[in-house]
Amino acid sequence: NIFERQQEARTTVLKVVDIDDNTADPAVWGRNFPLQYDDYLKTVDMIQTTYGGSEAIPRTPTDEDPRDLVSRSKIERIPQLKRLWAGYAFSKDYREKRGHAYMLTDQIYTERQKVGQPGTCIHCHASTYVPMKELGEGDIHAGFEKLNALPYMEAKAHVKHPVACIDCHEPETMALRITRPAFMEGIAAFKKSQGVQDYDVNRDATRQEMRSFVCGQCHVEYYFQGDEKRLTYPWTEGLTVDAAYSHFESSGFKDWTHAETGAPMLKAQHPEFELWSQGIHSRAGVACADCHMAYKRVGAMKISDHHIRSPLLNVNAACGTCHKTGDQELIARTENIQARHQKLVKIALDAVIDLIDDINAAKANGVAEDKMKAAQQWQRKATFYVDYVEAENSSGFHAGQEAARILAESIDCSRKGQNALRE
Amino acid sequence: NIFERQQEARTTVLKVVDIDDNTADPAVWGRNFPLQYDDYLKTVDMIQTTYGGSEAIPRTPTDEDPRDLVSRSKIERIPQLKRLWAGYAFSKDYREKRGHAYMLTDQIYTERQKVGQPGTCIHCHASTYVPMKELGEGDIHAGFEKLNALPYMEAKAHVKHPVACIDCHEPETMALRITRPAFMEGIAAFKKSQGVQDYDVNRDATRQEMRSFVCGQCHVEYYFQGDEKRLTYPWTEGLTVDAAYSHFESSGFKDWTHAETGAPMLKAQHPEFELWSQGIHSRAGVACADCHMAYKRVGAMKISDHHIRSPLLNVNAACGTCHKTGDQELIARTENIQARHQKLVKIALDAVIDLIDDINAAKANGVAEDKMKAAQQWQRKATFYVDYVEAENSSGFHAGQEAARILAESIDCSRKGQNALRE
Amino acid sequence: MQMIHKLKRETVLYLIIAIFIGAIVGVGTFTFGYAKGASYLRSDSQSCANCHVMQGHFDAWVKSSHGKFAACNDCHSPHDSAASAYYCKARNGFFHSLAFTTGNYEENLRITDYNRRITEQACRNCHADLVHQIDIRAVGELNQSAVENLESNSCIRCHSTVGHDT
Ligand code: HEC
Ligand code: HEC
Ligand code: HEC
Ligand code: HEC
Ligand code: HEC
Ligand code: HEC
Ligand code: HEC
Ligand code: HEC
Ligand code: HEC
Ligand code: HEC
Ligand code: HEC
Ligand code: HEC
Ligand code: HEC
Ligand code: HEC
Ligand SMILES: [Ca+2]
Ligand SMILES: [Ca+2]
Repeated sequence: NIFERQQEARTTVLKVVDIDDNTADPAVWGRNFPLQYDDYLKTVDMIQTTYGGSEAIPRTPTDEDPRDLVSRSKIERIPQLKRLWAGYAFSKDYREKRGHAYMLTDQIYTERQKVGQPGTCIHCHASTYVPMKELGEGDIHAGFEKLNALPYMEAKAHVKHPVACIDCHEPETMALRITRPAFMEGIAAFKKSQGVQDYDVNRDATRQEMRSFVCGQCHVEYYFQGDEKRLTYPWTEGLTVDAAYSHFESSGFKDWTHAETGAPMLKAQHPEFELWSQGIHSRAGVACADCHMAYKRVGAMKISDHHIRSPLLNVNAACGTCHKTGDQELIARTENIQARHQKLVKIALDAVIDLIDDINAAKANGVAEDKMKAAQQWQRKATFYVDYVEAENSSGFHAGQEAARILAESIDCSRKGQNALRE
Repeated sequence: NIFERQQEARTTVLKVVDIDDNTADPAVWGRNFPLQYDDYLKTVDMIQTTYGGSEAIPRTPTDEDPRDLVSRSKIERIPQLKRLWAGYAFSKDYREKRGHAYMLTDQIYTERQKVGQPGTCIHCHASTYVPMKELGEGDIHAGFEKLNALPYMEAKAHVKHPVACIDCHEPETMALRITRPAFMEGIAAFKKSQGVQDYDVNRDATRQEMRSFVCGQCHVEYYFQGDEKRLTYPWTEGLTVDAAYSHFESSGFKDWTHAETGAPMLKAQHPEFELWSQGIHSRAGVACADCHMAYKRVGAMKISDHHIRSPLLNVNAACGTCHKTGDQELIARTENIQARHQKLVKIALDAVIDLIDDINAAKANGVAEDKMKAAQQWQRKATFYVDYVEAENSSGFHAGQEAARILAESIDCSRKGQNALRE
Repeated sequence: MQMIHKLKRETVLYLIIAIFIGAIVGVGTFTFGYAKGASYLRSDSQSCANCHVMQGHFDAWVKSSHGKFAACNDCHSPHDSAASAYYCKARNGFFHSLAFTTGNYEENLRITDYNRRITEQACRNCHADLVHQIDIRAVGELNQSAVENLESNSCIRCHSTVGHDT
């Protein structure tokens, strides 16, 4: 009925409960915003797309790991990765990511926990805003430090929910806000590299920027700096892979030592925010939320779809506002980019493996120290570059040309490394 | 009735002169179509864009070469090219392309003529439709064979104009048509590889396809096949660089022998049509003419701009109907793609040079025959791949990700070649 | 979309009824369709916006370059004969009402091939004089029918936003 629908559109938000800056439980927020909450709960769904999404793999729960569904193992599907990361926890267990609903459980039960992780990990895997506030007695930065310093298994006792409403929203106005200290610092460091001093993201960011920044709190490359294992985003020189690599070079940081070759290694993790920032959509002002939380119609109302997922499961709404071609064609265009990308990733991975083999052989046969050092350095760089786009979850879509460029440089490094041993 | 109206409107073209299938002179056509002719004449303009267009370099005319303006030398600007092509005429003289008005003169006076070129060259550098018809006594295919068989300097006596109206238009209806035998054969071979038998381009192509095919008559990679030096487009397996390379491999064709290394080489020339065919614009149905001959309004008439040139000199009309962002931003987006591309081209060129150096050193120091063969084969492939995108004139714009992918593979080949010598 | 096609095959009867109802509504809008003046444009187009689904298009149309010159139906209904105009209105009226009532349509609407063809011709209805030179064909198309020829040079390909940039 047309009249009813129109009425519905005008109805303002019905305040059922009071929500304040300490209300962590999303179910409570959900009473005021049932539509968003309903969608939020749907992130438990597991649906595979050609190159993304996730597939539910049944497993028998054990005492140690009670999960009855997990996502596919990436190290089994891409065997090169095990050797890429030899000696690092990632070579033991690395799976497809899946919906936000799983973030806490998946982190608790990954076999990567066996090596003993710091509380820092929790920054991106739970609703930490209230816990940080509590631990820091009102100061989230102080709370952040305290959480970091705890061993993971202790830290996790302080959190309850996966990322929740309060981590992205200011409860009074529902405005977006940044709650993650590591992002506040990272983005300020980046802005400084661009000549902007004293950048305060919650004061200075535009609304459209916020629609990506809230995601950039977690979907970024990170590392644990110094002995206190401080969570840091390597953005002091920019948001490109080159800037990140250069950042690590200048402090000589390493994540681990390669078990086969002895090279000082770097691990790249999910730089969606950074790769997106180099692509045409970012340049055109298209935010993460535009595609991953597309507006949807509920009755006569337009809301942001809080079922955050692959846009390819929701093409009409996610892409259709801007692209008038049919849904099938849009998927085909995307997969065209992704297929070309994945073919190149394979070439780059094979190149690193060749380098590892050659270093092993050179070790066995004896080789001059400086040649070995040079080859290890190339391995470090080649691995970081290919990992950067492999760990990125859009299969190249977020910035096709840039991703191919990064792979080209990775290949160059691997092959130069092989040559370095022989010169 | 709309069709009637169209006919009615059409008669408003004032037929000043009769044009038939033997009217080669564009000035005659220009009397019926003065607007198109005026623009056609403007292809003498030389204007530089950041990565394209052309710059007028004054020179003192000599008896041998009467040109008082030439375009910039590319082999001086990109010194790697001379060694890439050592022993081939391109290493003597290779310039920026410029407007259609110059196509005949530039071909006559290039120093590449000093090695003695076949009449085949003329296929793409002059209005050959009427000359072919005359030589073939009505049959352009027979005329094509005859023209090819002549030495260039004799062949050129048969032609008068740069590409002219009759080369793209059917005089009765002004419909687009294909007049170049090499394209007819090439596109039929390509369609066959896609499962389409007996493709006759002038019968089967849609109008929108024709708006690219007329350009694809010349803006393509080509070679001279067999002893009769038959002009051929290497499309039997597809339009990608891989398909072209594979085509050459299966017949063992070579353009020349590398003067430094002795490798059997391939030269790639201006594959605009092929690279475009791998890009997003082609996928979205955007034709060459859409960007390079954008519609313009002149008085009460809307016509195709026959001043064919870099669209970046005409962004508003060339891009603006589809992309509503401002002109400056469109140029910036394009240059962003081009800058990233050119940086990668340099890396790929340097890699080939490293390989050439290594082969030279190995020659000097002695190396096993099979290693040398392998390295030369890598040089052949690496050079063809990097040349393919370097010779392509859009600096990567026509298909950014694909161009970067090709460069990545070129780098891989160069570095593998170096390794091959040392294994 | 898929649903519509299924319906098209299965429920011819509904369609006949719809043509009848639609024609009554349609005659009204169409008869006035050749009147001039901005006020007419507004009210005529306003009737499309009776459905809130069309509100966005209406708002965008008001701001568009054509807001002052062309009403919805100048672009979205055929100009060649009254019969086909009635058919169009009935057809669209039926399917849009059905979709609206069931709520079974996609977030971002897509013009159907049937309606795209109508709109393509509508452009020429007003701009034929301007574009007659560019409406030539490729050699291979010379023998095809007039309608196909027109579609081979699609105006909407470049000017998809003239009516409303939604
Ligand atoms: C223009 C649309 C668009 C924008 C903007 C965008 N993405 Fe994506 N994203 C995609 C597409 C398409 C995929 C590929 C999904 C697939 O393969 O199923 C993807 C994949 C992903 C994935 C993996 C999803 C999966 O299910 O496999 C993540 C995580 C992601 N994007 C995060 C982000 C973040 C964070 C931002 C902003 C910094 C962002 N995206 C911006 C379109 C977009
Ligand atoms: C607090 C950290 C955090 C924030 C903030 C966050 N994400 Fe995530 N996101 C994660 C984690 C962790 C996972 C993986 C969960 C797992 O695999 O168990 C994930 C998974 C995803 C996936 C994969 C879903 C699937 O079905 O495969 C997408 C897409 C995604 N996030 C997009 C976004 C977008 C868009 C935003 C911002 C609107 C965002 N994320 C904000 C941490 C976060
Ligand atoms: C800067 C934010 C951030 C930090 C810090 C972080 N994660 Fe994640 N994590 C993510 C995001 C985003 C995803 C989803 C994207 C992906 O899987 O690539 C994810 C996915 C995961 C997954 C599921 C996929 C997989 O890798 O198997 C596990 C398990 C995981 N993280 C464990 C950890 C552990 C253990 C730590 C600490 C050592 C940690 N995370 C620290 C952001 C983070
Ligand atoms: C990962 C980040 C994230 C989380 C978690 C999140 N939201 Fe949102 N939410 C957004 C973004 C992004 C927008 C769009 C805001 C904008 O456009 O300014 C939004 C918008 C909204 C709006 C405004 C209306 C709309 O739909 O656009 C409401 C209400 C809302 N969210 C409620 C909630 C509730 C309730 C929860 C918890 C169940 C929640 N959100 C969790 C990111 C999040
Ligand atoms: C808010 C607007 C917006 C949304 C939403 C959006 N796009 Fe785009 N897209 C653009 C713009 C702007 C461009 C750049 C070209 C242009 O100016 O039209 C672009 C370019 C592209 C390209 C060509 C660039 C390339 O990487 O090859 C593809 C493919 C594409 N989009 C697919 C998608 C898909 C798939 C989605 C949904 C997952 C999507 N877009 C969502 C605005 C959008
Ligand atoms: C979407 C628009 C678009 C399409 C379609 C397109 N081009 Fe281009 N083309 C460009 C742009 C942009 C450049 C870069 C010009 C520059 O750098 O100044 C370019 C460059 C060129 C150049 C070099 C021009 C110069 O002045 O440097 C040639 C030759 C060319 N294109 C031919 C073609 C051919 C042949 C086709 C079809 C097979 C085609 N283009 C399709 C946009 C397009
Ligand atoms: C008969 C062969 C032939 C055809 C057909 C042809 N070209 Fe060319 N084109 C050339 C040659 C040869 C040159 C270089 C002339 C020179 O440098 O002297 C050239 C140069 C160009 C340039 C560079 C202009 C500049 O100012 O730098 C562009 C752009 C271009 N062509 C686009 C096109 C497009 C678009 C079409 C189809 C509408 C087309 N060409 C059809 C042979 C052709
Ligand atoms: C398949 C078509 C084709 C054939 C055959 C062809 N050309 Fe060209 N030629 C072009 C096009 C297109 C351009 C403009 C694009 C460019 O310069 O990359 C061009 C540009 C040139 C130029 C100006 C730029 C430069 O390279 O210095 C010269 C000189 C030239 N050709 C000479 C020749 C000679 C000599 C031959 C015969 C050996 C020949 N061409 C055969 C299509 C062709
Ligand atoms: C390939 C793209 C393209 C196609 C197809 C196209 N146009 Fe255009 N049109 C343009 C461009 C570009 C301009 C701007 C010309 C200028 O600024 O001089 C334009 C201008 C116009 C104008 C405005 C002229 C003025 O300045 O007042 C009208 C009206 C028009 N087109 C109608 C049409 C119609 C009707 C069709 C279909 C027969 C059509 N166009 C097909 C690109 C296109
Ligand atoms: C390199 C190819 C080429 C050459 C040479 C050429 N044209 Fe065209 N011409 C085109 C293309 C492409 C179109 C667009 C046709 C279409 O859309 O079907 C066109 C369209 C036309 C039209 C139709 C109206 C319009 O402007 O779109 C006329 C008239 C015309 N050309 C006249 C001429 C005349 C006169 C000459 C010689 C002075 C000439 N052409 C040379 C490619 C060419
Ligand atoms: C007839 C329509 C049309 C014309 C003309 C056109 N484009 Fe596009 N362009 C598209 C479409 C369609 C896409 C793919 C994304 C989408 O669907 O919006 C695209 C994508 C792009 C992209 C993103 C893809 C990439 O390669 O990164 C850029 C940049 C772009 N165009 C620039 C230009 C420029 C510059 C011109 C003029 C020289 C131009 N376009 C002319 C339709 C057009
Ligand atoms: C009864 C409510 C209603 C009215 C009144 C209405 N529409 Fe629609 N219209 C819809 C709905 C619902 C859809 C989506 C249909 C779908 O996608 O299945 C739609 C879709 C469309 C489409 C795209 C789909 C297609 O069939 O091509 C066009 C064009 C359109 N409407 C034009 C109009 C015009 C013009 C008018 C006024 C004469 C109008 N509409 C009046 C509800 C309405
Ligand atoms: C009812 C008559 C009518 C119809 C139908 C119509 N137009 Fe127009 N159009 C006009 C008038 C009147 C103007 C403004 C005066 C002028 O420039 O001729 C105009 C202006 C334009 C312009 C220039 C302004 C701009 O937006 O850039 C373009 C382009 C255009 N029309 C294209 C189209 C296309 C494409 C269609 C079909 C989708 C179409 N028109 C349908 C009457 C119409
Ligand atoms: C000047 C011509 C013109 C006018 C006036 C016009 N439209 Fe359209 N309409 C178009 C064109 C062209 C398309 C196809 C757009 C595409 O596919 O990219 C379209 C598509 C649509 C669609 C399908 C969805 C979409 O956005 O593609 C709807 C719904 C629609 N029109 C409704 C309306 C309504 C309602 C009005 C009046 C308020 C109106 N139109 C006025 C030209 C027009
Ligand atoms: Ca890292
Ligand atoms: Ca060649």
